[in-house]
Amino acid sequence: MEEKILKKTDIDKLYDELKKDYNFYAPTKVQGNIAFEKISDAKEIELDYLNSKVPPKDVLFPQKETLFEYRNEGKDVIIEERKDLEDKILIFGVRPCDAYSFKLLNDFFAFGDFQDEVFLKKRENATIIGIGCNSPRQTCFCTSVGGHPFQKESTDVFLSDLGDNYLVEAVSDKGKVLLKGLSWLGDAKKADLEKSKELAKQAEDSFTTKFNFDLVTKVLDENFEHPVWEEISESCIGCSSCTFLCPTCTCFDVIDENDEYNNRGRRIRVWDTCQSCLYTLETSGHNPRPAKIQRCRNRIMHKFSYYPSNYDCVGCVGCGRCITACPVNNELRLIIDKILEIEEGDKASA
Amino acid sequence: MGLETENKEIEISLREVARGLLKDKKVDVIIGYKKGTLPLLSQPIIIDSEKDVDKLIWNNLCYVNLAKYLVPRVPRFVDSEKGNLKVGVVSKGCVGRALIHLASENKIKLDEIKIIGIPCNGVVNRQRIEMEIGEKEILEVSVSGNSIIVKGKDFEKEFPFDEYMNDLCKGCKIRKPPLVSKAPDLCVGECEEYSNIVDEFTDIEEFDSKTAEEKWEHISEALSVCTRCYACREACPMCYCNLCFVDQNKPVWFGKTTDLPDIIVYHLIRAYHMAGRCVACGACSLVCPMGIDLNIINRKLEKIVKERFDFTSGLDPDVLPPMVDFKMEDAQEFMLEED
Amino acid sequence: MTETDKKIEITGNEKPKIGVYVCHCGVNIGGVVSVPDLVENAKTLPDVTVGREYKFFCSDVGQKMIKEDIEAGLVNRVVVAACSPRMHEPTFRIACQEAGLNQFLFEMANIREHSTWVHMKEPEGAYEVAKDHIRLAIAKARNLAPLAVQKVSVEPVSLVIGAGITGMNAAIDLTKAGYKVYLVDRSATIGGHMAQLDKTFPTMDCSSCILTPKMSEISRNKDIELLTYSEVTEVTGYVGNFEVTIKKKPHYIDQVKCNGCGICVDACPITVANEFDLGLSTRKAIYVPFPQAIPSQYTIDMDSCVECGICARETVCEPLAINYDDEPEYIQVKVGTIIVATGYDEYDPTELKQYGYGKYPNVITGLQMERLLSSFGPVVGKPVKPSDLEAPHSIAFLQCVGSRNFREGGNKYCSRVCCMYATKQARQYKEKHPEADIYIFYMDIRAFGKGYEEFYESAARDYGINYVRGRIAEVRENPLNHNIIIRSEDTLLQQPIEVEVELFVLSTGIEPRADSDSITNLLRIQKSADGFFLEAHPKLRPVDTLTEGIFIAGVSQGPKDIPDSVAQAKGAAASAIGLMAKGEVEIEPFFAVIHPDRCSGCGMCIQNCAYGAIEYVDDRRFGEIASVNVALCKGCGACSGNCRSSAIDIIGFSSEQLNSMITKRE
Amino acid sequence: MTEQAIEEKKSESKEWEPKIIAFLCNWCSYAGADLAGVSRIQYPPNIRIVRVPCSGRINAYFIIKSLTDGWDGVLISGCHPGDCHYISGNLVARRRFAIIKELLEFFGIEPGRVNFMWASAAEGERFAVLVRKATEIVKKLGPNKKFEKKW
Repeated sequence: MEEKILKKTDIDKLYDELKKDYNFYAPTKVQGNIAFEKISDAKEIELDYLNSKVPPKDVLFPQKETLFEYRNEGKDVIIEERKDLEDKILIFGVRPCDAYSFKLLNDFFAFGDFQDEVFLKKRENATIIGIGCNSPRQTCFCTSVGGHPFQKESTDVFLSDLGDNYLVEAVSDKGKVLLKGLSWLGDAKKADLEKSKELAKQAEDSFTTKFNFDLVTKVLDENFEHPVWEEISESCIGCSSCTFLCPTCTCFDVIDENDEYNNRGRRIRVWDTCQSCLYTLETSGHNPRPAKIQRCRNRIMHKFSYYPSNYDCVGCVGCGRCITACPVNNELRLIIDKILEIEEGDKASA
Repeated sequence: MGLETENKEIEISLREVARGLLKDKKVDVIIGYKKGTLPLLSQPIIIDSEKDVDKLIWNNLCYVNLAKYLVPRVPRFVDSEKGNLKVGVVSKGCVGRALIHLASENKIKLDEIKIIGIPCNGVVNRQRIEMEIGEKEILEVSVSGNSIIVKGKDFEKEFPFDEYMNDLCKGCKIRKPPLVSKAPDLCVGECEEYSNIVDEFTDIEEFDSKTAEEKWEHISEALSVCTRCYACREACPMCYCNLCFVDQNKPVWFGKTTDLPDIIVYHLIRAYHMAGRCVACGACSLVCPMGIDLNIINRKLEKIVKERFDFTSGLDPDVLPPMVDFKMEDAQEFMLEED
Repeated sequence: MTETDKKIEITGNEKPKIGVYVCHCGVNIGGVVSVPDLVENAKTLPDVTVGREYKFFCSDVGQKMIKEDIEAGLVNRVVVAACSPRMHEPTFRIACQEAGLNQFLFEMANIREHSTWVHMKEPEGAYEVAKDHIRLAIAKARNLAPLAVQKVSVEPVSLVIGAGITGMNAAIDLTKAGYKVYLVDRSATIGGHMAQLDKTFPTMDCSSCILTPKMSEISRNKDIELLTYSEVTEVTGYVGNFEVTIKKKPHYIDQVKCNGCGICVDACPITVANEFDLGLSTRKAIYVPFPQAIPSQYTIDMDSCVECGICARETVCEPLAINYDDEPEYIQVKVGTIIVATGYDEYDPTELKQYGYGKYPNVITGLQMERLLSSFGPVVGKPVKPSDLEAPHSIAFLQCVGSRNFREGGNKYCSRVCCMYATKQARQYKEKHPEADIYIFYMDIRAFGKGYEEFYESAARDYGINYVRGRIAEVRENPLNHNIIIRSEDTLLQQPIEVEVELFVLSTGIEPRADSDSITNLLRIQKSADGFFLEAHPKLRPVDTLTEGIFIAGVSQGPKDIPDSVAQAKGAAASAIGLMAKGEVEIEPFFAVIHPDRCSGCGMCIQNCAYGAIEYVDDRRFGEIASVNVALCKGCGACSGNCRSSAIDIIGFSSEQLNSMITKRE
Repeated sequence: MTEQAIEEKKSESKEWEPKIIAFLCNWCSYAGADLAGVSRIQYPPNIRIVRVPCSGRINAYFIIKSLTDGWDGVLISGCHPGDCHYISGNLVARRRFAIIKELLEFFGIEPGRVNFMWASAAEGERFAVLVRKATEIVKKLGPNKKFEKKW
């Protein structure tokens, strides 16, 4: 059987076994916030969490990442590629929305001719163990963007919290191989599967936020220029918390750091954000998105219009982080409502 | 009197003042707060007609420093024909101070605004409450008597307001916007004339007494989670530079990464830039998505400028801020001298 | 080949080719560190195309080496590692210019003053410092950009502060060359200290006989605007264009109405000590400083006047010239050059209690003796003992009072005039009283001027003046007759000596003006350790200051006698004339510049600028931002030091240049 | 002894010497340093001098950049108050220095890492004395590692 049972008390056993082969990342408390960190003790794992503050995307696409290093030797520059890309990574306890974000990230980093080797290598070597959401938050809306609190896409193994135990399901071939190695796991009973389904149903029904994203995309495509954008961007202070905590935002800046003292340097990338005025500033001094209105619009358009047209899926996983993070409460649900009001207004006038 | 009733009374008189201002065309628009969609938040709102006045609220969740929306002005504050509109700003003490200080930096013209004074009783330290509740969803927050009551799906918790107030509010001496003697028409609502603000810095003195290593450790740990999203900068009414020093590339002064030294340098220099300018609104901490508490740095700045230059920011637009002023007899005990 | 043909076009964008020239400076540098090693090390650094060493790069041959490299296209940035740029920066800049390279593509590494001279005993450390300074200079050189020299016109007017013998001579020389002069003195008359002197050494010509013709020449000279009883209160601007505010203090007497009858002086009931005679005589509250004073104007000394109103009566002052409510007047003038000749104060020996000055009546200072000897002094040239106004039969002089004193209370330097004036005064007295016993107690007799040694020789030989080498051990007063009993050791005879004299003259030295700070603050010039004004270079630029267009002369620069003061006056005048004759002066184009796209208009720089050189402008693209008025900017950088956005920068010390130096730690 | 051991021994016996960057104003302190040179007053070879027009030119960025770039100490010297060639450059600078100094200490940077002093063009001796003192202070603190980036 593909379905297994993991006793909650056996988590440390699982960890001890897997840490031998993997860099084991799990949700853990860092300065009061849940974050995905490489842990050194099973006790650090906090599986009973709502969701992490910073999404687990930073395991594969960290905020600051060295792409390569270089050394000056005489007049030559010697490039040193990264050696740690072959390391096997395990990301444990990822929420379905965040797990799904890895697909979206992959879409981006493998798009067209530009294959981002650093990300793709790491993704290839990463195994993701997802965990279903028994009680989604009021700010969650994954069901509206094609997700589900028990969606297994992009995970290799999927856990359901049944109370004392986890139901463990292998999702991918990678997952199957992993589970095969854990022969000590008990087999799941039918009741366990039923219970899991029950929980999934309960969770799905608990969603309070629902909207039709097809319609959103359509309205956006038709209303690039619309007074509503002014309204939407009005209270935004451009703090970019929404983009920094977003599991699907991929923008980065590339910087060379030179260590003249030691005759070496490195090329690094750090997260960037379209909410910053400088993001689109061109060398000439021209800035195509000089005001908040364009920048706020870009974030919404990118997620709900450009992503669908480029990758054929919504660029949002419905995790609700941007909703809770916005310090001025200019949150996505309100923005979507305002956008949909355009459509209703059009209908009414028609 | 409990906070609840106090806030209600403030709210009623705020609406009354706002209504009057709009009715008498004393202002064109008013920026204030409205109820948020999340239990621990409020939302800035701009209204321009009397009918919207009842959307204005006042409670202990009104964090945002509204001065931010005037530098630069949001589009609704500028009329294509009339130019700059007269803006009424719902102001607690620190918002009023920010507006007045910004006037001294030529970023705001005081005759283009009206300060609607609110006697603020402090805002809730939302990050601290969130952290304390931990991995449970907060669904409802109310302030009653002297406590903050936080409710969720299967829990209810009470926090004493005095303790769970934002740290900067705790010792706040300027709860109402300051009156500016030269601009008597500037303020309506509850404002106050301040002179010779006395402040004690026992909290900072305690930190100051630590060893360099202890301080470094404390600061490093507190800042280590910084993601450099610059939300603190964007929320700060004083951070209006066209080009922040962290974004400069000719020359590149400092690293842009999340390596600890780079993070610390960012916060160190931002603090330096706030000397004599910080109005202690705490917006930087309250907006931090990682919940970093920058208040201690802001308090230190207050202490430095108060003790060295006897300056309190945002009280009088005509008093030169310490960084552009000097006195022959300024203290220089830190200069190296021969033994 | 013409100048334009030779010009090497540098836009600042081409790849830098840096030439590094390390100077041995004889053994000053080469004797401490290995110059060849420094050159080799420099050559390994990026963009360095040429590295050379030479004994003296400042010499013609050295300069030629640099020029040849420039002309051959080998280098487009020059770094000379040698002495302080304050010494030879101009030299090398001109050399670059002559070879066709913009002079601002030059940078100097100071490896002499800042390395080999201060780390002589640690050659290893000195080498490291020199190596680093060269690397830092190369880093800056890489970021240098060609600049155009700014030329400003020079107002053909000069301000001379102080109208003693130095200031007067400078003023006369300036007018001889055709320039207008404002001659300012804070006292009511010109003439300075020299007017108080009787005769001058070694020629024994009478001071007044040589001074008063000069004074009247000044008053007659139409090109000199004489501003006595006036003080300079503010100086702004820069070389060629100083704006000077002068305060004319009130005389309380309408000088137009006053007919100079002098009845008021007789009528005035207030009598005070006469400072011109150093308290040896009295004057009234309404007075003329001395009979030959120029201008001959009456002044009421308001500190002493009680406004009794007697002098204002028509019976006393017929033209009704008295005005107690007289107010100071401020005038503003624009001048191209300034000469400072503010002179000195006599050392006050009161603090040297052991000599009894101020305690025993018959102890006086050298300048007081001068007044006693003066034919228009308080005793018409017949010195007397203050105790009984009788002519003394014996006089002792003590040298080096307040000079050459390394202990507390005194000055370390030699005042350079006391040996000679004591000798002169002794001779003068001896001429009239050949019977008198005269002793001069000295450490060394310094008679270095033309005719001085002969003068001193003759004093001892022909006049029988007793020169006693030795410091005085004890001075006390004979209570019976106020005579002064002096105990000393004659170190030549190696025996103790005790003499009783009737007058004891302390040969007091020269001190900087007690309020000379007001001048340094006003003019932004410096003082040297002794408190006298600092010259730009002790040997080569003795009358220049570090502020271009301002010169110093006379005793304000350091103790000197009349011939030396006059020589300096002429030197300073010639330097000022040199600047004005050209009509324009080149100034370094090191100004503040604004990057308008970075400026957010916070106005901090406007407040920080001491010169009001920054103002708001409404920029079409960037709104209200700061703008620099280059004519007023001095390039100090107080603005840039505060700019959060690095929106304001200083050419020549730009953020990028300084940053590039900071990053070149190793 | 192996060659490596000899090498180690050598480096042990050689005392660590700090490298201090010194920003000197052109009119007073740079001239004062020149005077120290002319007078042959000896001070330890630990400072590297950068000439700036005035202490007012010194932006806090220079100070902190020097620290992040690994200089063991920063020394800043200007004209005495009242003597500034540019009237008030050193006075506006003094306020900036006071604030940056307090903040650096607040952030846990050792108090002696950054030193400020006044020295006039006539004070070659004072310049040397204070450089000696600053060098001693920094030497006692040891290498500046706090801002060192992990590579």
